[in-house]
Amino acid sequence: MDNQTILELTNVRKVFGQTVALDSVTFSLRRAEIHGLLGGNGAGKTTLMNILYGLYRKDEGEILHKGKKINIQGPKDAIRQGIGMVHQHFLQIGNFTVLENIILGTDIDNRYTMKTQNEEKKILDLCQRFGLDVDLNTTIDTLTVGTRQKVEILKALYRGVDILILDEPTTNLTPQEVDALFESLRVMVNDGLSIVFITHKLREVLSVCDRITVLREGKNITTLDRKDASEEVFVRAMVGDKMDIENSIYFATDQRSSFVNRLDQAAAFEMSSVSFINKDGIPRLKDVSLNIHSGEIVGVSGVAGNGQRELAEIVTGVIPVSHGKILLDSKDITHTNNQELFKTGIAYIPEDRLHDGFLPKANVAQNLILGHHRNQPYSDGNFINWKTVFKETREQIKEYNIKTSGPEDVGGNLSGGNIQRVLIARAFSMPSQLLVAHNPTRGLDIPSMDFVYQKMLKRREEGYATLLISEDLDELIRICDRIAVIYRGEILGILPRSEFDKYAIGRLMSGIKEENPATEEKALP
Amino acid sequence: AAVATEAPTTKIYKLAAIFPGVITDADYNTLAYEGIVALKTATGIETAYSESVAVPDVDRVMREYIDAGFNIIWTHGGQFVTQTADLAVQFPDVVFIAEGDAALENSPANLWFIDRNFHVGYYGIGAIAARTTKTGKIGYLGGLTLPFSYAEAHAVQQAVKDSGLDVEVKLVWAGDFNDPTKARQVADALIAEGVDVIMSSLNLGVFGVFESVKAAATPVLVTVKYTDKSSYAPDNYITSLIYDFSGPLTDIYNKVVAGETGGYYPLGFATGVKFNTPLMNVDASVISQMDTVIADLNSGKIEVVKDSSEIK
Amino acid sequence: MTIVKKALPYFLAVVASFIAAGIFIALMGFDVFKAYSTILFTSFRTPNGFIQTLLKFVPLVLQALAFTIPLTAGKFNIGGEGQMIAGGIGAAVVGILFSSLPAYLLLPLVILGGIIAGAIWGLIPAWLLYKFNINEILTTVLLNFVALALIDYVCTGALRDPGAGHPTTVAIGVGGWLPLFMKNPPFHAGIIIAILVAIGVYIYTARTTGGYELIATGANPRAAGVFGIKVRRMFVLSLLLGGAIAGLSGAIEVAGVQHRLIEGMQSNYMVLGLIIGLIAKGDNRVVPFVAFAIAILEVGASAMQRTLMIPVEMVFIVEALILLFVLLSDVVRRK
Amino acid sequence: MDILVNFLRLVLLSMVPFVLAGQGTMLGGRTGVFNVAQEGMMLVGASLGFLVSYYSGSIFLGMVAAMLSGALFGLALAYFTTALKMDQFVIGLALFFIGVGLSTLLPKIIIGITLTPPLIKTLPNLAIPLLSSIPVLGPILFNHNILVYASVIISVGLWYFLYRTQKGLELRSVGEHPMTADSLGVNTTKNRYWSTIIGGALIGLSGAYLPMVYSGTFTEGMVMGRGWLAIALTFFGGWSPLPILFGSLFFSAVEVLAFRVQVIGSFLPYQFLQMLPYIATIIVMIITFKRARVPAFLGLNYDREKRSV
Ligand SMILES: Nc1ncnc2c1ncn2[C@@H]1O[C@H](COP(=O)(O)OP(=O)(O)OP(=O)(O)O)[C@@H](O)[C@H]1O
Ligand SMILES: Nc1ncnc2c1ncn2[C@@H]1O[C@H](COP(=O)(O)OP(=O)(O)OP(=O)(O)O)[C@@H](O)[C@H]1O
Ligand SMILES: [Mg+2]
Ligand SMILES: [Mg+2]
Repeated sequence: MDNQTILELTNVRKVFGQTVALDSVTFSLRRAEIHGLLGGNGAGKTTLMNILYGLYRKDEGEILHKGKKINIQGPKDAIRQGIGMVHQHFLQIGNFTVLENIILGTDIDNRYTMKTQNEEKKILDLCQRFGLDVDLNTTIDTLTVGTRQKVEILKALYRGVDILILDEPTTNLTPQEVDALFESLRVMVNDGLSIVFITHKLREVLSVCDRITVLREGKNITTLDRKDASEEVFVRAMVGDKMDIENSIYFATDQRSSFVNRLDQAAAFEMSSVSFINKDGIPRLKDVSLNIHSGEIVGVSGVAGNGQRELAEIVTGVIPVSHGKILLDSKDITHTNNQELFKTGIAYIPEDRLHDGFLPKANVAQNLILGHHRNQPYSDGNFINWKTVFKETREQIKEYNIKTSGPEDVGGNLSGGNIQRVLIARAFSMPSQLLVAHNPTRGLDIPSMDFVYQKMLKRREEGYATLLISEDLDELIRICDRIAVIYRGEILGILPRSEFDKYAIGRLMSGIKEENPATEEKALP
Repeated sequence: AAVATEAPTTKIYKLAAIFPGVITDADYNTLAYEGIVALKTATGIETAYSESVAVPDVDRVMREYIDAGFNIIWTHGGQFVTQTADLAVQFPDVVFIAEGDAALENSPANLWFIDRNFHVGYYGIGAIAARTTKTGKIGYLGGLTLPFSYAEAHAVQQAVKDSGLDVEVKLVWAGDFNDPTKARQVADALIAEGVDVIMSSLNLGVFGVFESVKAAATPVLVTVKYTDKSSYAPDNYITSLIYDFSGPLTDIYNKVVAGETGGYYPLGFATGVKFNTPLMNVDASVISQMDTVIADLNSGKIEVVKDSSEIK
Repeated sequence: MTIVKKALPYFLAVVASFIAAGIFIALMGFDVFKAYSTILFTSFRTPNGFIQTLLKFVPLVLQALAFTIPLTAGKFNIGGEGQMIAGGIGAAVVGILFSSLPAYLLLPLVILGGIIAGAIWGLIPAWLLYKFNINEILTTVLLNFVALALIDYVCTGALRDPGAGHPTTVAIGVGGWLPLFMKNPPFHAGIIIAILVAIGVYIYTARTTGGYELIATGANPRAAGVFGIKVRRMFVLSLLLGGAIAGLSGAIEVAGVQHRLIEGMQSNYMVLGLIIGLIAKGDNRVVPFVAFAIAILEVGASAMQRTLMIPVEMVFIVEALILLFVLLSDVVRRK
Repeated sequence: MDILVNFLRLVLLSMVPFVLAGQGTMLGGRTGVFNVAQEGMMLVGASLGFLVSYYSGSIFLGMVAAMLSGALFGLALAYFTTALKMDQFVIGLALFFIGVGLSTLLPKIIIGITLTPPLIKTLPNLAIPLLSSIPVLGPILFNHNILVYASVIISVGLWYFLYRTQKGLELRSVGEHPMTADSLGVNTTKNRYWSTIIGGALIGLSGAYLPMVYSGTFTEGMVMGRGWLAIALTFFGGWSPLPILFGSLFFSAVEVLAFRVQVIGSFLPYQFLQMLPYIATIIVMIITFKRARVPAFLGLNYDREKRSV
């Protein structure tokens, strides 16, 4: 151990029932470094950090803080040791204010009156120092995902941590927000903080981390300095030999030419001048027109919260259209309810998988037929044919590589990534004229993402339409025919594949319409 | 051995009693419990009882007793009448005792029907209240609008009329015989309306009435039912209509042993009902007038009309 | 083998609870073995005991289903009592008003009257939930009290039995009486209805698309709604069905047992129904079996009070202990 | 005027058990523990409170005993649901049964069967010097038994505690999202225990109010569904101290009014007057429905190493 090391975990082991989540894992963190923790779904990253943070109890192993053995029984102990954690799923109280969320659990100066001006001042200072700005008196529920991310980081900083764990902090962020986050992280490190940064995304790790540890299936594979390693090394370490990197879409460098233009095909889906005004009278979609041709994948790009969710829900009939017209296969579906739509040809992967897409209290089979439960062959409309459903479920568990004990397993037992696989299996298992996929690969590791891309391209080959709404621009560029950019509920532009350009799209995403493309381009670094 | 003990002529009787509430209620159920204890000491009969039997269970409990060899079944409460009579038809060898407020139409030959005749007692209560009130307002506080309750109220009205005094009778219902909280709330409302004598016809609810009269700013008197409750509110208590079941029960038992397995047994001031005497907190003149009233009731000079029609 | 494995902890739990309650009973100076043999065997020693257990089973299983069906959709129906009373009122009113009708008309009408009245009593909270999003626990509890006042009104109003010293209506027409399998003890056909309902509920929830939608709604209403299920309608439907079944239990009590409306006929069936539903973990398939076990217990425990003079309150305590230990067995199994 | 004074006095007198039991239910619920044993706990509070008052001759000791019994039930509820993670609803019902049984068993064992069960002196009115002599307001507000004052003070105190102190914020967080609270070092277990125990004590005390104010003695099953009603009124009050106070006040006002109307005489059968408070509560709920809120984690158990989806 060198004198720079402030924290060390040695030979940590953790078993959940049958699964060995961590098997003799060792991890060390130096002062003022950003340490990347890389690994596929279920590699044990979260488990390892939860142990450090006191949320899980380790079965074996030791934790050394500045060379001294420490005993962490719960988060309280971890906080006392200066450890803070930003969790993979936000841990925030929806109906509390930002301020209350941040100060919760800390000692307040005026604890019997709750006059919190001292605390507010401290937080505002932090906001300024690290370039995170939020309004302290708004309720969490009303915030965007990006802002909630900031609140999560502020919570840790407020506690004066010198070790900060970030568990997949970028999955919910747009490119701009990721950049801003990375900037903040750099400021923190310069302040002397040490950061553990968990992610699936190689590029992020390579751009921001000083050292990187790779976990696979509960074991550590390697720890390397960034400068000592290439992308290739990490890919191998992460995925093992299971993945065919040569033929993957994720790592494909240039496939653009192989795409055949589909604009000559009939439009499978037409949306003209559609608007949506929400319950509070606020317009969330304005005059949106969008066509998708048979065999086409149309992407929708935008900063989170610009109407993507409403767009997805309008198309799938979850919320009613305020104005405009929608045709599916030349049939007017403007006012068709979602029950009918699911019956007649729409499939949907919602963004918020736990809340909008999954039945944790129902079993895997019941989850797989949700929305298609009135369709053949699952049902004759009145009775469900469970024999068929179970047979299909078993096949899909195999095909989609869902880790579960079987069709009767309770949904709540599945891991996040496996829940996502269930949603994907559900969407692809039934033939559909239009698939609406909203952030379908969020939280998936690279092999799983690749699998989803293969599936989408297969649809494309078969001539079905797909609407892919994603905040991951790389993903859209990888597999879309066209990309529409949405900004404050309006489509600012639709680019064909030949004109895909990260910066051009980025500009549209921030609301700048391209008027003088040439000069703008030069202005960029 | 079984044959040897079986006396050839006298049948061995075993009595089982079924109570709607617990025997510790110091009220209707305690009376019954004391009744069987008295019967047991007097006659040596084997007895058993079940407490808190709900309406849906009474048929089953009676049958279980019959299965177990009991041959006098007494159900203590008006809610059990029809089921008891129904069962009596099915078990002609068992004697049943039921209680109610109006004679049954086709009473089986093996059923003793105790008619509680509450209205007779309430004529007396009404007579006392009418002679006692200073405000000219007396209140009848019942539990539910049952036929016997209306009969009691009519009897009170008759007594007031017979007394020739200008007294207004207020009629209110607590909605439950056993809820002291509600009873107190209704009694409070009565007192607020100027009533100074409350004639309660409740079971456990009566304790709420006591607390209400004790807390009242003006003097309010109260009459109650079933047992001697004078100790609860000695300064407000006039009397209680005491119902004693040990007398009637022993009577009926003796008749059964004598071979009379069924019949009609009315309660009255001569059988099982009496005032808790001496009357408290009333003028001596009231006491002496009441002696004549009771004598007239017993002699038949005053006939209390049993009118259970609704009072609006 | 697996069934034995699954049932073993429950069996041990019951044994443990009996031991615990037994200590209590012994401390109070009663004969524990006699007490338990009474509890366990009353239902099986005599035909009467068995039939009484079956009769008890009828309202218990119906009340439990009235709770578990809304529970499937994630709603808590604490209004089984009020719905049962409403059902009793509906059945009695029909049975009295049309008392001269022949059985083939009157009996179905009486049963239907109970079902509809119970359904209405379930529909009110359902509608308040649908329209105003008012918590169903609040409304179902309050409506129980309203029903209690209403039964008083009906039993002491125009339909009252003038001879009864208790809130009771006159008898319904003989045509409205449930047929008897046996006269002595009167073993009415309600058991058939209860079993049919239990099977029907099972088929509905486990086999039909509608039942699936109910389950999906209970599992995650938001997701169910996104995927085309009319969630709030499922809430309404589930409470409506629960109310109808509770109403049916009231109708059976009127048509099968009392032949009239009697206040108090609702007994403590609702609470027992809740307990049965919860022991069965809301699983409609398991409900009838648990209901039968509780019926044995109820019949046996009341016999225990009768034969051994063990205070009736002990019955409550024994039942609570069994419940606790059955749940504890889950905890032990989890470990 | 007199009539109004009298009416309002009676309303304050009547609201107390609902306020106390409602606040007790709310307090536990605010950490996610949904108590449904009120009916049984109130009965035990009534029974034990009465017995102890009687034998010790001190009504104060009776109140303490009632609170202890409620606290003990609260402890049991917390233990089974927090330590053993058993279903809250089932445990609540089991405790309810035990309470119902014990409440009648205790007097039976201790007192036995008597024709005249013992009576305690009910709570005296404590006129607050000066304040009670204010015309109109004095008799309405300042001449009551101690529990009337206590119920108001407890309600306001709970409001202050929950919304104006650090511990209150922590307590509320446990009922909204225990994992968040836990991850920030808030002791979820401790909060659940304390809130349920103190809530239980309040519920026990609310039961004791009945013999100590209304009847002077314990009668079988005297709570008569008021425990269930308290749960409904807690929902009515949106699981918040002050709305629960006002909700109970409103309910009692309608109840007292209905009794009053009955005495004066009305065209409505009295049963319909008796339904009035319940129906009025539902109607008010319809009018104010948007504000009613339930703690997000109400009725659910929290297990750190288990993901709660
Ligand atoms: N509440 C639970 N009860 C039982 N098992 C659980 C529970 N939660 C998680 N598991 C087990 O843990 C596994 C996944 O946990 P977790 O969500 O941490 O996985 P993960 O590695 O993050 O996977 P992913 O990347 O797919 O999200 C599941 O496969 C399941 O077997
Ligand atoms: N709460 C839990 N209960 C049971 N098993 C768990 C639990 N959490 C994690 N596991 C197990 O531990 C393994 C590692 O999970 P962990 O969440 O640490 O993975 P991860 O590397 O964070 O994956 P991801 O990238 O999906 O977040 C899982 O595959 C699972 O088997
Ligand atoms: Mg993770
Ligand atoms: Mg995960």
